[in-house]
Amino acid sequence: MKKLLSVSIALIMVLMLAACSNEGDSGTEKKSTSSELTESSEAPKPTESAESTDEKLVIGISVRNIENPYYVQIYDAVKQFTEYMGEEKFDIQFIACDSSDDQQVSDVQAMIARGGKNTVIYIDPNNAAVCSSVAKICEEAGVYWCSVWSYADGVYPYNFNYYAFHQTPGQVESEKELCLDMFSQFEEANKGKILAIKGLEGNTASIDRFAGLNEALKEAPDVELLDSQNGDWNPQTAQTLTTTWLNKYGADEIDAIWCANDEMALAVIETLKSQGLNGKIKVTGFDGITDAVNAIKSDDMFGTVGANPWLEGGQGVAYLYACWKGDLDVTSLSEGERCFYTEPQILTKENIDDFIKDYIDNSPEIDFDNYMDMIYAPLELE
Amino acid sequence: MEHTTIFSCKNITKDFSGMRALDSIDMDIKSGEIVGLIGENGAGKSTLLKIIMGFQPATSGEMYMNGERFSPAGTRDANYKGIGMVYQEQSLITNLTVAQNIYFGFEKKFRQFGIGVNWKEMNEQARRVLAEVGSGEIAPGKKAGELNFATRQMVEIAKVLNSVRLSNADHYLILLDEPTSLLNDNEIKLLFKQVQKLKEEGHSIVFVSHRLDEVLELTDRIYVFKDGKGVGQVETKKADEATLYEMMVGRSTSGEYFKIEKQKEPGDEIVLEVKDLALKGAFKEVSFQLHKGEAFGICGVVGSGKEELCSVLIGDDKPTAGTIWQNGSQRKFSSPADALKHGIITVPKERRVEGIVEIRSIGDNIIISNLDEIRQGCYLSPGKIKDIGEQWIDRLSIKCTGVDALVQSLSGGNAQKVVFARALQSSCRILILNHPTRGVDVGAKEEIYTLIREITAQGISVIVLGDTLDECIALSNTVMVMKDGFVTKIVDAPKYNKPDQVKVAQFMM
Amino acid sequence: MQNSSKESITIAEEFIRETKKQEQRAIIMKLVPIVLLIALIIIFGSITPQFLTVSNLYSNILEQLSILLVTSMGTTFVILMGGIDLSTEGMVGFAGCFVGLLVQNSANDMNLGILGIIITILFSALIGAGIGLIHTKLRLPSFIITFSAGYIAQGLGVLTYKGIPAAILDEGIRNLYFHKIAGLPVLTWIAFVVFFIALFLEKKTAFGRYVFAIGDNEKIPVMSGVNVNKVKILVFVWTGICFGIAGIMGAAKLGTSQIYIGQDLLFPTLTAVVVGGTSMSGGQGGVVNTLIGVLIVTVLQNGMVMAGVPNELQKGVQGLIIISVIVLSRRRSRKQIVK
Amino acid sequence: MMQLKNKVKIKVNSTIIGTIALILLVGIFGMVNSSFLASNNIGNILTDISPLLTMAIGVTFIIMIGSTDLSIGAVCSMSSVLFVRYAELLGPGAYLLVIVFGLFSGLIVGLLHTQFKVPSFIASLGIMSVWQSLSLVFSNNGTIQLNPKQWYLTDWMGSKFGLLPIVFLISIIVAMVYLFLQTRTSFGKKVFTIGANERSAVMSGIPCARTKVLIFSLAGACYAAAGIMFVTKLASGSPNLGDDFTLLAIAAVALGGTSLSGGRGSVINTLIGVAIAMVIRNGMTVTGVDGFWQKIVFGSIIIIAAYMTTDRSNKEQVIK
Repeated sequence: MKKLLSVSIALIMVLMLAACSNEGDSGTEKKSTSSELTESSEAPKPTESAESTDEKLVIGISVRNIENPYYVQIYDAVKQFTEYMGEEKFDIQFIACDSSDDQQVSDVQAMIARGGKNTVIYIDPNNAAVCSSVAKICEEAGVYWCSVWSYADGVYPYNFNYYAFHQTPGQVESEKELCLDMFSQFEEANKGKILAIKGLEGNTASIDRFAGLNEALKEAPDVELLDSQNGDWNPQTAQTLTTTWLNKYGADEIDAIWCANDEMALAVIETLKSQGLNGKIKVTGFDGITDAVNAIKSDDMFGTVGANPWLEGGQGVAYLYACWKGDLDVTSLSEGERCFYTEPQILTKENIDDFIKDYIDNSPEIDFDNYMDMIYAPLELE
Repeated sequence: MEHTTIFSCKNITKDFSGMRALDSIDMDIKSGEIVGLIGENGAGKSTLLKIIMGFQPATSGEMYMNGERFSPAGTRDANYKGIGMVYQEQSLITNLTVAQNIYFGFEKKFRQFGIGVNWKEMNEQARRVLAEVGSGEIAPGKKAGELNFATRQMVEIAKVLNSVRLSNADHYLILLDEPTSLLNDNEIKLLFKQVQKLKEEGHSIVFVSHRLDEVLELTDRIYVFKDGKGVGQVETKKADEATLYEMMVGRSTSGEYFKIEKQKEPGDEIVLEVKDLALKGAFKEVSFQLHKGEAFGICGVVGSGKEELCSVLIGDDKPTAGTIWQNGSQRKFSSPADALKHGIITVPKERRVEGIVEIRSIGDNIIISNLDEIRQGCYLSPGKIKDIGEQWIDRLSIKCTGVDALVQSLSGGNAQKVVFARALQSSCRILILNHPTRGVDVGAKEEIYTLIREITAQGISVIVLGDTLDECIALSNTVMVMKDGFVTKIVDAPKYNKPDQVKVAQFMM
Repeated sequence: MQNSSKESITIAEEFIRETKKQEQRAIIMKLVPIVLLIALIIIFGSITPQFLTVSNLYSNILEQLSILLVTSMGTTFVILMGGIDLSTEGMVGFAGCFVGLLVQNSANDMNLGILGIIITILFSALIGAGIGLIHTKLRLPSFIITFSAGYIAQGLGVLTYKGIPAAILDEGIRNLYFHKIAGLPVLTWIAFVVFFIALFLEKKTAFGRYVFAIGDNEKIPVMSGVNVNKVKILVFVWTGICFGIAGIMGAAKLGTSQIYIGQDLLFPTLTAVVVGGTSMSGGQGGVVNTLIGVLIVTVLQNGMVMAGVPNELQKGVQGLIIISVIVLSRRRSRKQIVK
Repeated sequence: MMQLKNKVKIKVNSTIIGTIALILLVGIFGMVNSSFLASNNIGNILTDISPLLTMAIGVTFIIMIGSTDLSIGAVCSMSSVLFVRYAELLGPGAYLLVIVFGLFSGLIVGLLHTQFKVPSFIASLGIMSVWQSLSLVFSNNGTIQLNPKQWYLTDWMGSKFGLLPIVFLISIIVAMVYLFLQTRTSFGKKVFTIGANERSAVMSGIPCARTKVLIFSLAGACYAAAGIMFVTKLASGSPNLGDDFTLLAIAAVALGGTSLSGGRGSVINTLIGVAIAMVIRNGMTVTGVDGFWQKIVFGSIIIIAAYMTTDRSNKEQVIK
């Protein structure tokens, strides 16, 4: 009996909370949600701009894992933007979903709950599919958002009012370019044997990047992919795989080891170092984190695809800000302006010094006013 | 030799959250004497022992060991003062060797390069210690789990002796709590020899047992407890079972102790027939018939195979040969649950381990064997459970605060009644009583005997494995004697012509 | 009487024979893990000859198992005690991050060298002690406390570098991985040192016996006046030390200090301990069993890659093998209670 | 006798304390950021709670009999994949398929556990990895999206009934059914008896093996249901979306005060445990706890909450 009683307590409590938090809730759910929102945080309709109120704009950044330098650089870029605009107006929330779709969607909901309409969301989907749920949520809440790297099939920005834009440096394309570049530099050009360490099984980023490699392989028929395994984004696993492979195939059989991201690539290099093979076997990664850049400089690593976090983060958020502020009406934009490539940066020995000069030694100047510059080429969504 | 008082306690009182468990107990123990400590369950015997061993402090009163004030902080402390205890439930760690058990907690003695332990040395020492208690044949390197109960008991004693030896007191005090409950007669004899030996060495022993005959045989002096009070002490020479019983229970023992006059003649209908039943390594060629309303006693020493026979009859073990028949049809029980379907259930031997469910309420404990009958559809009404529970509580006069009381709060006797209540509630036709009165105080025993008579009167057949021989004979209409896995004799035990214990016993030994 | 006594011998004989049989069966079952290990080696060897090369069996596999071996050595004791430790990934990851900041590195100008290593181990031990204290004093189940501790340690680890992992420049540490003795990196030898320490603790010390006693039946050591709580805390301290060492080894291997060092270590560790024959309910097994368990797990992972088992199937195969080991290596008496 | 009175008192407390802890948390978060209490955020929390709650409820009985189950997450992922993959083919039949799969998975674990005496920990660990592999096979190594044509299958669950999301109502119904089983059926009695003293349960003629298998199967069905709930939320099925929830679910049960050694506990406690865990998670984000600190805060609060809720009344009881 007591138990039954206390469960009802628990339930009543929850209901109570729900009730007290929105008096005069009426009409169908969708409408009421948004209307309450405007109540609970007095933000006027986006069109008549936000300066009139002292309400802060919540900039929500949802990424895969916080441990990754690439994301930290995005965070910095967004910080720069807020400094540029005047910090007190903003409230940055930077959250990792630890490779869990569910967590990521929950985070987005929570962030919207926090800022109401005064929220913009910058999301690097853990899996492409996440975008479809986020699109739904943001459309209902009337919150502008953008996706980076991957998008969900059938869910395209120009079909929505609040899905501001999708930007990507083009994982497949740039990965392909990098690989071809590498193949051409084998002792015997475009002929050799390589191994591939993928990311987490079933993860979109991993799949796309691997796809890039395969594209390249199609064009270089003499390059043989001996084996490909999952590194689960885990450097340790990458090392284990490497030692195993070195035994299975023998060092001189292997021309290159392809990795789905830089952490794993760097780990592989460490293993190669321990066997004095660094530089002899070419290694590629993805993301262009600082350590990778240094590794390229010191010839331990062949190359990586440097996304441009400053552009993506800084100008991306500027873009969203404009949408929220009402300066920009996305619906009036062309498809090419809402789904586009950002400039890919394929980093190899050749261009590494310039990159270091521009991005490592002195952090780049981001032009927040002409955010549309970030558009490198329109992206055709099939 | 002159007998100095080595231990004494002055008006020890112990309260448990308002309830008085011990009421100003006085006790003096001289060196080189064996003191018996008897009383019904809940009379306060174990509480006193616990206080002496320092498990719990007394609420008031003092204790003195070898003349000086004694208030132990814990077992170890008591040991250092020269007091050791052999516990009722065995306290050996089964996956450690004998030696490691004996020196458990005293490994420091065998320190080797800093933190290591020299097991060889320890084994040597252990062998010596075991030899002293006349069990030199026990291999110190053997895992305690591989020993039988009797041997373990000896190791226990060796362990205790060893730990008290640390105190440099010239005389020790050893507390034996129900040491014989798991031993057969030979083993008991052996144990008693050891105790006598200790006595001759001038050490003192406190001997706690439910078996008055043992107490009378072994002790010099007997303290009798009742409801937490000392109701007096008697020189063993001057005492006999009757007087002791009277002191304990407060009423005089009667010839009808076993309620023999209530014994009914069994019907002719055969409810269970066993033909050439065998379990490899346990018993062979066992055949008998059980009639309606019959009380069928099985006697035999530990290892005679009677225990195993029971576990086969209730489906807990599968027979390796032979057949079981019930009203003309053969049965192969796959599990106790299956046996219960055919109306066979047991009151198991190890009450706490396989009988009661301590952390559940009395009500739940009583109904669990009978769920399918009392539920309506899939609904099980708490009210119904309550009713059934209360019925049994006052039918068996179980002392408790209510049906919702947890069984762990009951005394041994009352807990046992709960187990009986469960068995009877299951509306069984055959009830297998495995030591139904083990660890049950005299008062409760009598009630259980009465109960058994009533059960048989209702036409339920009962198989009894008695805690003692006389109990078994007295309760049964028929007695089957087993020895080394074979049935050596089946004798009738009619109401007024019970077979002589000695005669029965000779078929056991 | 005559005949019965004659037959009684046969019963007695029967009994002895039965017990003998059971003992033999028990011995055989004890051997199952090692038999399986050998079987695996043969199978993989027949599939891919490279598997049987010395360089693979010796330098490769022994190197690959080193970190797992160390973590398992820690967890074994907790499980022997009947508890469980879920903090593995967090603790190892934390230690890896922590040591990176103490030795010469790219993030700050600390350069304590060997001292940094010692501090890290001590600190891990300290966390272990903390876990033990909470477990014993607040009487929280080891499951929940280590579960949370894992989270906290992980958080602390990430906090040490806020996303930009420090590169470890300290030669000393790096050489644990680069410098080889008899064809094996130093850290593998360290792993074996840890193993022998664990073996010593288990077999040769009172501490080891107490752990077994607690696992068997905690009430008895309490009754015999042993300070059970102290033992429990010490066990978690030992576990902390092991995780600390594992973390340092991971850092040495990666050359950067990041939380990944602990990733995907929990279940392999538990699997290794259990497959080796240490029972989750405590009191049975030991570090030698765990060593075999670790070997099985490592050989499986290595072998399946060697044999080119499809990626997605590898886990499944592993799972089935685990189950079958346990099925084969368990005595199944009717009355036995299994949780 | 007294001691027993205390116990009854404590039992009530552990539940009520849990509720208080929950209210406290909600209060704190509410104070830090009022929008935490905004009805749509409450909606979020309730939606987030639902899958975890369903899983935790399922595993509660398993923990009550002193066993454990590590296959939670894997079954959940596998179900999501199965559902999405066969939604087109079977339509509503997909629900049936997934639930049957859940029952089946539980059945295997149960049989391994009871018939071959494999400890539940290992049996479920093995089965876990099997499902992990198969879900990868069925999803062709990737997340598979629910074709918008099939959204109708799950949309009704996503919608709200008054303030309460339908998914939440479903999980609450599951909880209520379990509560009924626990308190008002012979099945519940058997569960508790087995958990409290399995040997006694055997001797008093309870069919332990059958009961256990049933418990595991039901639990499996619960995990599968949770899998569908994820599909509702993510409109996709993924071979590793459940992984993080295995330990979280068990922890939530323990957090509620159900003893991991079996015999003690309640579905109610699980309800509270889950609520606490999820409120912390959501609250931290809504109140803007820095991402770098969230894990630390989460872990610490769990310990505190666990300390508050665990029933420590019985000093004799051995804590492992």
